[in-house]
Amino acid sequence: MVIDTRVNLGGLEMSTPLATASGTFGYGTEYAGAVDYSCLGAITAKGVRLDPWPGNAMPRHVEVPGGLVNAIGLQGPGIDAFLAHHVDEYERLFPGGPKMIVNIWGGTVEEYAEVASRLEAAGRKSIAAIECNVSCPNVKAGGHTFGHDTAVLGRLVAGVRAATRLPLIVKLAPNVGSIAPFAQTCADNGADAISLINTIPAMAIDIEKRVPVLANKTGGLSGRGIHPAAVKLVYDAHRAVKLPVLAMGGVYEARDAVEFMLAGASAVALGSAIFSDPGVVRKVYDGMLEYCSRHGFSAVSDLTGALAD
Amino acid sequence: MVIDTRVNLGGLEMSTPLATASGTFGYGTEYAGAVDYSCLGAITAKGVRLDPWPGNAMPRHVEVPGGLVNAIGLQGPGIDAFLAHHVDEYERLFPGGPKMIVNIWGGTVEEYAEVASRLEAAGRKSIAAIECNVSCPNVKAGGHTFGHDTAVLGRLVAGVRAATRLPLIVKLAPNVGSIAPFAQTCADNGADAISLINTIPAMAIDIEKRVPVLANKTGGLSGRGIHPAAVKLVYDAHRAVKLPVLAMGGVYEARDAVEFMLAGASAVALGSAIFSDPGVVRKVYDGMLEYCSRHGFSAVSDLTGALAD
Amino acid sequence: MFDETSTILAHEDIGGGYRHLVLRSPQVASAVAPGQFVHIKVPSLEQSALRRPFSVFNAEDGVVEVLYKTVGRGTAALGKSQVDDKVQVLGPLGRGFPLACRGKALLVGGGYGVAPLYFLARTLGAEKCILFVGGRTAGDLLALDRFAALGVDVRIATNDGSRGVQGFVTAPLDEEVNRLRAAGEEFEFFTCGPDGLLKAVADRALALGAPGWISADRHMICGVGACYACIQKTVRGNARCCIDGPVFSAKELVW
Amino acid sequence: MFDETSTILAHEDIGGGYRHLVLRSPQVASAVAPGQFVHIKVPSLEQSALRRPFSVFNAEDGVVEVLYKTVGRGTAALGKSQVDDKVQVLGPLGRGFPLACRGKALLVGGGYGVAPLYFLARTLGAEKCILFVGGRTAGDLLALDRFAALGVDVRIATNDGSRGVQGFVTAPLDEEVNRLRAAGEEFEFFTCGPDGLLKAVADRALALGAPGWISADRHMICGVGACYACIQKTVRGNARCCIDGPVFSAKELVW
Ligand SMILES: Cc1cc2nc3c(=O)[nH]c(=O)nc-3n(C[C@H](O)[C@H](O)[C@H](O)COP(=O)(O)OP(=O)(O)OC[C@H]3O[C@@H](n4cnc5c(N)ncnc54)[C@H](O)[C@@H]3O)c2cc1C
Ligand SMILES: Cc1cc2nc3c(=O)[nH]c(=O)nc-3n(C[C@H](O)[C@H](O)[C@H](O)COP(=O)(O)OP(=O)(O)OC[C@H]3O[C@@H](n4cnc5c(N)ncnc54)[C@H](O)[C@@H]3O)c2cc1C
Ligand SMILES: Cc1cc2nc3c(=O)[nH]c(=O)nc-3n(C[C@H](O)[C@H](O)[C@H](O)COP(=O)(O)O)c2cc1C
Ligand SMILES: Cc1cc2nc3c(=O)[nH]c(=O)nc-3n(C[C@H](O)[C@H](O)[C@H](O)COP(=O)(O)O)c2cc1C
Ligand code: FES
Ligand code: FES
Repeated sequence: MVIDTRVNLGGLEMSTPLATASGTFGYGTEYAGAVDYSCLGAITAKGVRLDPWPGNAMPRHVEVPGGLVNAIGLQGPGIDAFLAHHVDEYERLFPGGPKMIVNIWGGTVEEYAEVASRLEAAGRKSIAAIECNVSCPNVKAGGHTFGHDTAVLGRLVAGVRAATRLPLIVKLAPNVGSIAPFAQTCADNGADAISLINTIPAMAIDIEKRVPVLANKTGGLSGRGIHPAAVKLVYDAHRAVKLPVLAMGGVYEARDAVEFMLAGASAVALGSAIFSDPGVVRKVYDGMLEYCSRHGFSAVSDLTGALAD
Repeated sequence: MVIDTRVNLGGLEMSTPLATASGTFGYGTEYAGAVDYSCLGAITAKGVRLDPWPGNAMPRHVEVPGGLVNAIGLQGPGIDAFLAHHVDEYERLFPGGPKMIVNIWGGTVEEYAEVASRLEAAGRKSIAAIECNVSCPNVKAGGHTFGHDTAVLGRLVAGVRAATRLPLIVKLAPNVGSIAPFAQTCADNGADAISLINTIPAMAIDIEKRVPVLANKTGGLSGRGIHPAAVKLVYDAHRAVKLPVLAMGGVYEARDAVEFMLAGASAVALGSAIFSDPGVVRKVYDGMLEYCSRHGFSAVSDLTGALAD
Repeated sequence: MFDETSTILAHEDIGGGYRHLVLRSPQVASAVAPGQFVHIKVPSLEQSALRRPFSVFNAEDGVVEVLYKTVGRGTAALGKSQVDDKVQVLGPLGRGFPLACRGKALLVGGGYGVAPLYFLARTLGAEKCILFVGGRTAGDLLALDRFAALGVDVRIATNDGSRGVQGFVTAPLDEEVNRLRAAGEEFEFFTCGPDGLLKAVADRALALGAPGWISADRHMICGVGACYACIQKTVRGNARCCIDGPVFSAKELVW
Repeated sequence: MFDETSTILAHEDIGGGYRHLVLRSPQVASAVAPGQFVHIKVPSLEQSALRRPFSVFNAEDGVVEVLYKTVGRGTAALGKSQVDDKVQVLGPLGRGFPLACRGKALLVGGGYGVAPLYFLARTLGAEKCILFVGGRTAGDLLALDRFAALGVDVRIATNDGSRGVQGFVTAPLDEEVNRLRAAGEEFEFFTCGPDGLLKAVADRALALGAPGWISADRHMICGVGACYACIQKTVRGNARCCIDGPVFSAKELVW
């Protein structure tokens, strides 16, 4: 059986259901040689903002059972250098390669909107969608509050929507009592899709030195251990709104990706797993196809929400 | 060095800083023989409500990387049978044993208050504190909403407070944008302590059968993997309010318990780790004492919030 | 109940996907009764992994034996443990079989379900017992040599007829029941195995008014009655398989 | 860059808490240059564990060698891997040492810091190099036999005087620098080791106006430049140790 691997994520046409998660895959070029790009329908660039941003002090991460806690703090070169340098290099290395989702952030609605409109105005071939990060736990002045107040979120989504016609994905915070109102706010304000989940706020303490391990004190938990929490949020979001969901959080095996699809995701992003094993991209892709043929799905997109009851 | 192991958790005098987490230690007697009770300052009974409650259908749990997802659904015999049968047996088996914290829940403020006042009225020697569960993700009609709305939470805490003079601990939900307002609400309404964290809402899907694994569809994630998220919440709560914190979530080693204390906990509860290894109680206790002597702490209670900066 | 640090004395692949695990566990061995189980911490699984429950196949002279089938990641990982490795064994756990029996003890087992029946037969006395054992094929029949050495009368049925009569184990069972009833002899049922088999035996016990002792498998977390994960419905409501069972009377069970 | 499934050819405890790991990794071996590193997936750690970065000690004939110290759970777990086990090796990674040197190459190493310096010496040619190596005690000095076999002039200092001169390695280094300057000879510094040593060498390079090549260790996640975890401050801002380094010019570094 030939399986149709194409999925449509709110207008973003992906050749496969797999993407990479923002911040775990640089600007798309760094893993050349180790990751099989033919399995990816999209890559997501690291968070981009208007101006250059230094990120947090070191240490920026710590390994924990089941994953890692990071507080990179969104270091980035700003939109101009991103377009001039990183997008150029990506298009040079992967001329017909996976589409690029650009993850954006800022301190104000205006900043977000400005980045979005500059991305569209740039008219770059690879740039196919915008992911609006309203949920990074590592930047105090940044997106954090946007993700926890539906009124503020609504204004942000509407503002960015007005600034671009590119498919607009909103990346929501996982630490909410119920995801439904946030998903609904995205739908109501013109988002094309939502992505879930960002890292879960977390912390590690060096008990010998009696200080937080991270210079930023707290960070975000990603990796294997967060997967069951992510599945729940994707499931809830899928049932709450019609928007397609890009699911991420602790995908290490094909079964994790299939689980996300069945819970309601339209596409799945790999993040921390790539750090441990760049080969995971190929393995997850192959395993998803194997699952589809074994269960008689002729299109991967048919997995979305396909629970038996 | 002789280390003073006593801690005071909002009026609950514990002979050691260790407790067991509600729902993981039955009614305190089940692990007799396998757990070293002399290391425990308190045990927490499984959730008690006014009337008997059947809990959820099977399956009620699933193992996941880093822990488990459960949806037991608070099966219990109701307050009368609890007092007549379970408390009796506990006092018979452990006459001078660890104090009992009774975890309570209900559908209304009145139900919570009624359970609390009946517990106090019973005048049982072992019953030393009440833990008000406002955050169980597994009962729809139950405490869930109490934990996500500060106004509702305030009324609940005030209502239970009026019903009992026993030390009142409020167990908060982990899936909130910021724990501070919830902790503050507890303080403002007369709680003596807070406990953190309850399980994180989660889900697992059986991809072969294409159904949620749990009969309840979703459940709560506990175990090793949630520890870094719990440390962050304890740290935030400790800095937000003066109330002492009973910390729990993924303690498997002494270092995890010390981490909680340094983050601001006054006492630490062991939960899922006991399932894998009942000996963990002794190991964590010994390890904490070893840590105290190595770092020159003559009282375990001095660890609370003792970060270097 | 002990959480005993036990040493593996032998650990053999006995074919058909089964392994025979022999542990030096003097405390558990001296306290355990037939039908009870142990909760084993699989050494090579990650620290947070749950334990795995297994019936005690035999306990004698400080030694506990288990027969288990490799079905998933826990049993696969357990299979890699070697002689002299240490294993934490929590037990004895649960309510086992009654140790007295009026008349004949009809033991009915399938797969690893014969494990507790062997220990039971040894305790009741071989002469009181008849073992009815079924499987898809001859390879599924476990520990027949051990039952034979005990002197237990064994009746076999396999689906493919490769050993014993062809068909289900209920055929030779019904035959024996009819013989006993015709002879006016008393009997009780003791069974462990797949749910279908348990139900078939329970139905017969109820229909015939004979005592039926059913050992049920339920997924467990704690194994000691503390978590309420392992629910078996009974006429008295939700019971815990790990402490109210695993052996239930056919009369109590709600299917 | 390859993520090569490599086979362990040898894996020996060489004393002092160090191990010598020899891997068949033909792709990495043929592409790697001195000062570059590999990112190793430790086989027995859980699936989600991060990789561990190690400098390449030598690469020849399809074989990659690593010298590592057991310091935590990853290196402890790696130490349990045996000959013929498979290991995923991601590499070659990072920017290594420049492969040309005006005048003498003064290699300054401490601990496992000598590892990349050996590969460098082999590449630059032994006659161009002097190795200055320090340690607390004689047991901390690694791979001296290998340097000797190459024909490298080796100057040793130990804190306890158990081998070479007593004191810090900067003493024989400064002596040689003075000699070279007096003779009007050119030289460059190449160093890898603890931060204190790197700083001492960088200070000398800057003070003397000589090129200084400093290999810095920073904790890493990805090892390929994708995550921005491994920051080294430089005059141009935050650089990534894994791809902008690990070798930096003394002039770029901000301490
Ligand atoms: C009282 C009792 C006695 C048992 N006695 C035996 C025995 O003597 N020999 C034997 O081979 N097996 C026995 N079992 C079943 C045995 O516990 C499971 O086969 C084993 O737990 C499977 O673990 P796994 O990791 O390989 O399977 P997985 O399917 O990977 O396990 C996933 C989870 O499900 C649980 N699980 C899976 N299957 C079962 C099952 N059938 N029963 C209970 N839990 C299960 C596991 O414990 C684990 O928590 C018994 C079960 C119970 C409850
Ligand atoms: C470019 C580079 C080259 C290196 N070359 C060598 C070498 O040739 N020989 C050698 O013995 N060691 C080398 N190291 C250090 C080596 O990576 C660490 O000793 C190792 O990662 C420790 O892992 P662990 O799990 O045993 O320690 P743990 O302390 O348990 O590790 C916890 C985490 O911290 C990281 N970590 C701990 N120490 C270091 C360190 N010094 N540098 C970077 N990350 C660290 C680990 O990778 C892991 O993610 C090098 C490091 C870098 C960055
Ligand atoms: C090192 C690191 C950096 C990240 N940076 C970003 C970021 O810039 N923007 C963003 O929206 N998410 C960021 N994330 C979150 C991931 O995109 C993803 O949502 C999260 O890691 C969960 O997926 P995982 O468990 O597969 O890693 C980052 C995660 C990690 C581990
Ligand atoms: C099987 C199970 C049952 C639980 N039942 C309750 C309960 O009745 N009331 C409650 O407040 N918390 C309950 N919890 C949550 C625990 O008390 C604890 O908050 C949580 O498991 C985190 O700690 P841990 O990771 O150490 O297990 C339960 C947890 C588990 C695993
Ligand atoms: S397994 Fe915990 S009550 Fe039975
Ligand atoms: S380790 Fe990821 S950028 Fe260097």
